[in-house]
Amino acid sequence: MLQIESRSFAREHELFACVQCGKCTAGCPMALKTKLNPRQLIQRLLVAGNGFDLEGREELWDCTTCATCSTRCPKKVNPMEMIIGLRGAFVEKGRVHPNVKTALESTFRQGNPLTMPRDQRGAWASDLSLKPMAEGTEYLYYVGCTPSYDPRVQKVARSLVTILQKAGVDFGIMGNQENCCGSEVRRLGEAGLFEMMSEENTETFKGLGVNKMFTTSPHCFNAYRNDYPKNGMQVQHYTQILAGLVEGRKLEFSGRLEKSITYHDPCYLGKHNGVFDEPRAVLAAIPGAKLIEMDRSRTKSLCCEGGGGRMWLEGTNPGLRLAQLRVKEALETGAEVLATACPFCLQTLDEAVKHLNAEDKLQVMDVAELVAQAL
Amino acid sequence: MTAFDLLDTQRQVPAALVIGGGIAGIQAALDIADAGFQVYLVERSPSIGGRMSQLDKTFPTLDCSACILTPKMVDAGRHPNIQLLTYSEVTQVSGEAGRFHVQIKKKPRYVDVDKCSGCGLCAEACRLSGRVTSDFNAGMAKRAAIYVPFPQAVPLVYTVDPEACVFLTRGVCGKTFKCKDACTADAVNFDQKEEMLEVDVATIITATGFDVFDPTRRPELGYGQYPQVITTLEFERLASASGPTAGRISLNGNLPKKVVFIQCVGSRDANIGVPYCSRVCCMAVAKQAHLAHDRLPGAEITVFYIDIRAFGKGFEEFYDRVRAEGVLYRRGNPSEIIRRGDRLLVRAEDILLGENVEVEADLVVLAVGIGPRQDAESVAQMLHLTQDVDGFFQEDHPKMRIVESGVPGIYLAGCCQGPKDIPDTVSHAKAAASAAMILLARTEKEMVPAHAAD
Amino acid sequence: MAFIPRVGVYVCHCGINIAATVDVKAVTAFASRLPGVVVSRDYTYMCSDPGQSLIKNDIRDLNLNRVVVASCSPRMHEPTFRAAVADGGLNPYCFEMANIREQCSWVHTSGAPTTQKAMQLVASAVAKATLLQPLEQRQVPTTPAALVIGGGIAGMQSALDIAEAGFQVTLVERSPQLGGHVGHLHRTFPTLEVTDDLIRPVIESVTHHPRIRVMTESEVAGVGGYVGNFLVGVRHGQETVEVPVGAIVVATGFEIFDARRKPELGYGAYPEVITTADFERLAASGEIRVNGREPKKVVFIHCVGSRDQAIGNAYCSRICCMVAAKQASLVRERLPQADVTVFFMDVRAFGKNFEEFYDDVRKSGVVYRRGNPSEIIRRGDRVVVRAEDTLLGEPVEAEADLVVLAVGMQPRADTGAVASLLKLSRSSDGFFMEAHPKLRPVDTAMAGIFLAGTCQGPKDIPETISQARAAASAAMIPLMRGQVTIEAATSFVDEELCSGCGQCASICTFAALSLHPTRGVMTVNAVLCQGCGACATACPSGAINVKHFTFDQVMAQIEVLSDFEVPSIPVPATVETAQA
Amino acid sequence: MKTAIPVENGDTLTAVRGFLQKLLETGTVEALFVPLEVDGGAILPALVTDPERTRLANPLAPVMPINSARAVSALTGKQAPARIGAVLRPCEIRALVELVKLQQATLEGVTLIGIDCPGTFELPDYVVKKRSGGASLAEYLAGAKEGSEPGLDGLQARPACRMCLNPVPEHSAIHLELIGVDTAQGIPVTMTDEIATKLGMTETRLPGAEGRQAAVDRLVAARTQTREKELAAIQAQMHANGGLASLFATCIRCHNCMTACPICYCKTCLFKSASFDHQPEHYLNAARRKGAVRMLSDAILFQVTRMNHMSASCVNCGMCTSACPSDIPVGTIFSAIGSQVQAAFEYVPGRSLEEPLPLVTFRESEWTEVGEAK
Repeated sequence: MLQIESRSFAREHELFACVQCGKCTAGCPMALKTKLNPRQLIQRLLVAGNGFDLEGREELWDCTTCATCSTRCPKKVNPMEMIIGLRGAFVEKGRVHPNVKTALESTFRQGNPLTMPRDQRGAWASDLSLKPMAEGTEYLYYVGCTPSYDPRVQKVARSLVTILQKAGVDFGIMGNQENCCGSEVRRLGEAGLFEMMSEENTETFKGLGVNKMFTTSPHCFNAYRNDYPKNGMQVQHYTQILAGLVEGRKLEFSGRLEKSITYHDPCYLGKHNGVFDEPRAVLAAIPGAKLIEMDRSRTKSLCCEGGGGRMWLEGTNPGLRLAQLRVKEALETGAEVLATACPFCLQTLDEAVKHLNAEDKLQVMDVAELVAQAL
Repeated sequence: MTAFDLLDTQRQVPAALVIGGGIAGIQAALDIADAGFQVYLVERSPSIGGRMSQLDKTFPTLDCSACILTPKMVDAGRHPNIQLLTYSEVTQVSGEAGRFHVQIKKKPRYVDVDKCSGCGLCAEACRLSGRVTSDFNAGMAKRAAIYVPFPQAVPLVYTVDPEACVFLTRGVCGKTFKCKDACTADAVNFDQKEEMLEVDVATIITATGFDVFDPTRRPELGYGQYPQVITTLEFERLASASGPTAGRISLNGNLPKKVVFIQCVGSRDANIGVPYCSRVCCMAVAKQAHLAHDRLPGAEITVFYIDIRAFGKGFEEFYDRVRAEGVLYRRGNPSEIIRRGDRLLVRAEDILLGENVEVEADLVVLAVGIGPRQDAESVAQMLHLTQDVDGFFQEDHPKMRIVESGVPGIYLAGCCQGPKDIPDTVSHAKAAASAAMILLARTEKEMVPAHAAD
Repeated sequence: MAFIPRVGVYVCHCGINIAATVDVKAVTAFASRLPGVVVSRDYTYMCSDPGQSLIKNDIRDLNLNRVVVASCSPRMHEPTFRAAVADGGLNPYCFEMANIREQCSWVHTSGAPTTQKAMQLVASAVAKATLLQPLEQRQVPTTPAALVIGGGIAGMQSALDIAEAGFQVTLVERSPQLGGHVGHLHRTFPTLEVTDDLIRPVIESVTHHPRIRVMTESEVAGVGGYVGNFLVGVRHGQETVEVPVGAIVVATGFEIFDARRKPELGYGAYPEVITTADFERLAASGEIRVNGREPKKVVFIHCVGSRDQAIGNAYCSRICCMVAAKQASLVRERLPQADVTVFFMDVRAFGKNFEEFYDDVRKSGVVYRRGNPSEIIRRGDRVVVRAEDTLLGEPVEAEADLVVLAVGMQPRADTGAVASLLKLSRSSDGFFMEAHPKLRPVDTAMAGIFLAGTCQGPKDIPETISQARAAASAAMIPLMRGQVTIEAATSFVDEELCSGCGQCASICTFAALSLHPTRGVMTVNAVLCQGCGACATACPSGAINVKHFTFDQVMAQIEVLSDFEVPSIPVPATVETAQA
Repeated sequence: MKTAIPVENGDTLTAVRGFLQKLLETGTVEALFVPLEVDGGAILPALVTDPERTRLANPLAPVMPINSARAVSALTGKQAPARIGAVLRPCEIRALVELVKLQQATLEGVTLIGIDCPGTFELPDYVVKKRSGGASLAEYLAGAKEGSEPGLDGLQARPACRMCLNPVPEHSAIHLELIGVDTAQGIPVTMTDEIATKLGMTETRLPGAEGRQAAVDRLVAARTQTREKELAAIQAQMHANGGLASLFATCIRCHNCMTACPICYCKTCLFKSASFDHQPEHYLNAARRKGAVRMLSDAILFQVTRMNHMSASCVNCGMCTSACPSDIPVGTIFSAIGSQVQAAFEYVPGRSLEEPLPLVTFRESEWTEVGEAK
């Protein structure tokens, strides 16, 4: 038994506004391969009286929080938040997958969900002599957990640093002082821990005099922009910074990149935050680069399955990977490079390319890496 | 009304102004004129007729829209008590109920309406013949820079499109004007200037109509991206015998085999600011699904919907009939349209099955909703009308005073007050005419003693 | 002196509309050789002023007595040319039109057969023209008063508009008071205004209006006359008064569906099951109680007596969705602890602010479940609504202390009687039928009689008011004009041929034909006759003809076009074989 | 009430005459329409007011000089001038019902006296046989008792009778039974109680009544077969080369069929009106167009128009066939067409006064397969 008070839950999430049109489920990438059906779940909650048993609803953990459902909804219902809320009931009872438990514990203790030591967080930049963030520095570069620890994604952070330095952007980093943003914690349903981290981080930023920041990951970007209490701080994704540089002609390309590129919109950048044009503008500015669009792009971009805590969970139908579908779509365009701008996307798509033995045809690259190559 | 039935010229009668020459404006004008009052019917475009003239058939009787509308247009055009002011706009209104003073701008047609007989030689001769996009055909056909919007136009007089005409945009059009040379009536006149007209009226009826929803505001439905995705308005032109395909429902010459209709595009969608129901789309789709079934033998026709609002007289029966013909209704609002190979896939949940479905389509028709006119705000300012939250003109009371605008003497007719189907529009327009006629009758009474004293 | 036709034929090019596919010159030359034709001319635009002058001059100079114009459909320009002919000094009915555009040039490709067809059409028109007779149109003055039947919101609104415009109105209501169904409502959707506040001022204005005569407890007993001059008998008790009026507005309203006709829903059997009409009274009483208790579980059921072919009501009643939504929201407001569930098939929230209201009702906590309940059974001290939740694909049994059936509208039981009294027709749903479902929603086939409100079909209050005012507008037109024009091309009876069988009267939509009480033949009321010609086709003896379309005139036209009356005699078999 | 007319010495006809006389004598009717037999065999439909004259009456003679519905129409018009009794055959009653609906006759004040009709013969044949001492009534009635097809010294009944499915009258206030009963013993009669009281007749059951229905069924069954065969043959001819035109190839446009038809009620037929007085040029022009034109013209148009006007009401009495000098099976052709029209509108002519004539009613949903089906 995993009983919740469905009446108050439905009211809190405004589920009564639902008109049962099915747009959420129809757009849901996971509904294709698992039992997840947000529309029906809402109806079940509405008709349950005051008690609803979540027992056996493992499909709740399939949600990638890609936000297709909430953007499509004509009645301003947010099924994604409903699912996150329902996960909370599992977390409260400690009824979660061991991997999730580990990730949550690691975040609490080490400031990252990757079970990496807190005092190694700034190590990636030890050779770069970057300025520590302090009062008066224009931007905080919030690196994020994966770019800090993951060797593949570290390359993205390093590329970005190269670009920004070349363009003369004034920024600082927090090194070991940097703490996880809590985005995944929140989406795994651990609202309490997220609350704590949010308060802690906000305090730290205040202490360092941060007015503007940018992030490597759209997930961190989204957390600071939308999940944290509004505090007047300007939050951007790095592609927005780069687009600003391109527009202001502050970025000089000395090289060329004679490659056809197709761009994959990360959910947290695109659907969540409407950042569609900036990454494309940056890619288009690279001399020699030829942009090809996949059919499913922008608001229709197919989720890579990396969000919503899914980096720690297999889901109920691990046999079929959305990232692989996505790579196939990219291959169909004939592009040589599948570009993206999200550490999670980078990882899942990279793995999918390997799984499909397509390394010789398609290369998965971050926008920052591509730009850095052409400087 | 016949030609022998002319008005008693001795009678001094007050006048009404009707703004908008769609079916609402035409009906209101006809009622008032038939009762013996003068009417100025002002229409912005070159012809009266409005949205109804673009439709192929009307639900639920499948009457040909042009066949039932054209006689009304002709009646309005030749009515001795109606002064048609097409290609004209109201620019200023002052005064109050019983005595409004109105300024009307007559835009230059560059064609002398008294000389033009509508023969079409000019359009044939025009350098841009077949190269200018036809708004009337929802952008699906081409015309010349000198044009009549459609063959049944009233008045049947040509107009030079100032946005397209080579002479008007560039200052020269070869050595001689092709259109001018072709005209045997010497009607083309590029020296025409804008004219201002001032009239006094006792009452004003606003019948400015609606704009259809722009579906690119829901980009996931692929309108503008996939040529196979069209709107219901475009479908009307495709289905129309006088349309760009002469009634063949075809795309690039191919007859679609799988047609999907999607309802509530730009209606009942609070997320993009159109929370209201557009009232006509369910039946428009039912009618179009029937036409598709009729004209595309063997085609699979699917309609995706949330609720079927078949509420009017004979509507439910028509909906029953369309289903019985084999049109498949599936409950579910599609979330997106994607391309797979050369086919489109409409992705939806069939809610009644509780399953996600991907329905192949070679024609997708989006049932676009009805919205206020783009310039509703400026019209509202000019007439001191209020707008409701959705942008339509606000009636004085939602139940009891649905044609009164809140400004005494100014009445609302048709879709400018909110979405309506044709019979509801006609009723509303006649109701506005009734209200206006009461005021006109009173005004006339007040006029009589003044003249008796002369 | 014998009449010798002198026909002028005028063939129009219509720019290139006709001339591009028809050899106009050839048609003109052909026409000049037709019997009776004195002159034949062509012109680019016959409807233009110079074109019309050609005709006028010829009438004067060549002494023409019949004119044929070969151009477009008569719909547009017949009045133009009739006026021109009249200007030239001829009776306007001495004119005939050959439609060589819509019926020829627009529908055929260029070539000899198209020109030949145009010639045939012209010859046909000439054949008719030589037989045309002059006719006179008449004007009849109208009685400046109106009758409104029904004292509900529709009737009152119509009466008020007509009276406000300055005409006398007699308002006939069968019951002792005005107000109709709306008078029994508690609040209205979507604004939740108290209905009494809306309707009371209207009743006041009607009752005290100097030009409105209210006759309650009265009924229309008989109607005679025609548009502009009806004579209506109104019965009040034993007495019948005669009311002369120029126009009649029918606003007789509707009846509520009797939920007992769906016995499986238990209305009448279970006190817990009530209708939306009952609910209005319950809500107005101030307390929502069933069996002395406040209900904890309330269920609404849509489409009771609507969209139900099983009981013969295929149509949607248009208002029940919103009535149920309004009542559900009232329950939420008054009984915040109660569960409210609505069973529906489609929620038809189509009016202004309806969808928004429906959104609010759901947000207030009302649960909408899609499914049309099949039956209601008793279980203990509650009833159980058995349905399928089609959104879940599961059968459900919803317990309830109170079930409200959203009952539909249906035509009044006496609709048939009123229809035969006023000669109105009814549509398949049983309501009165309008003249055209799209463009003439308040007119009937009877000139001068108009429909307002729910007697024509289900409507909500604003739609009813809209239509009531529309009917008022239509009714005012003949009153304001002060006269009506009588169609000249009416039917007439040849009493020598008429056997008085009455077939013509059976099919006449306008009630223009009746059996002469002594002569045993049919007679035509020329004021009522609209010249449609249905009677002429029904008469086996050919005793009825329509002026301007007489048997001989039409036969003359047909004979030119076709030889159907001449059976073919086979040519010798050898030739036939050769042809085959 | 079920009662019976007693028959003495097996003389059925005299018993019937006595009954008719009583109708007049008791004032049940003021005048009686009934066929009289004169000149040794000629049958003369007549209106009788003198009770004595009923001694000439012979409603049992198996001939039908006219369809008497026309006569009743003439006698009643829009309002009957007196209480009239009319002795009629089933097909005459059905035709009369149609004429009432066409406002050409009324049943107000009319007492219908219906007699079973086992079948009739062509008038000239009957008169010849009768005058030569043949045509025995007893034999005819004996055949009726068996429910077998009647014969007249080797002659067959009229084609229409051999196809008749309605040998028993409806709508009659007084009904005399002949089929399946032994009329030599007595004639079973059904009548209203009111008339029975006036006539002083009481409830009577004759022996052997149980055999009646079987006899009627037998007769109808045999005729159904004949009818189907005959109609099929006509249909085949109509759809063969030449079609309707060849069926009417021998028509001499004498209009006899129209004159004999009880339903053709027009004062003056359209085809005899000025509208069909064509100018001489008309014929020449037509001939020029077609190469040749049939004279007299308009024969087919006449037949088709008549079909159009009355096939819905055709009661299959076959008077037209009997009247045709060219031996065209007019009645069978009209039956073939009429049965289809009547089936299409679910209309049975003569069945009910309440059933409206199909061509003067309009229901939007009817006959969609012919009109705009979509």
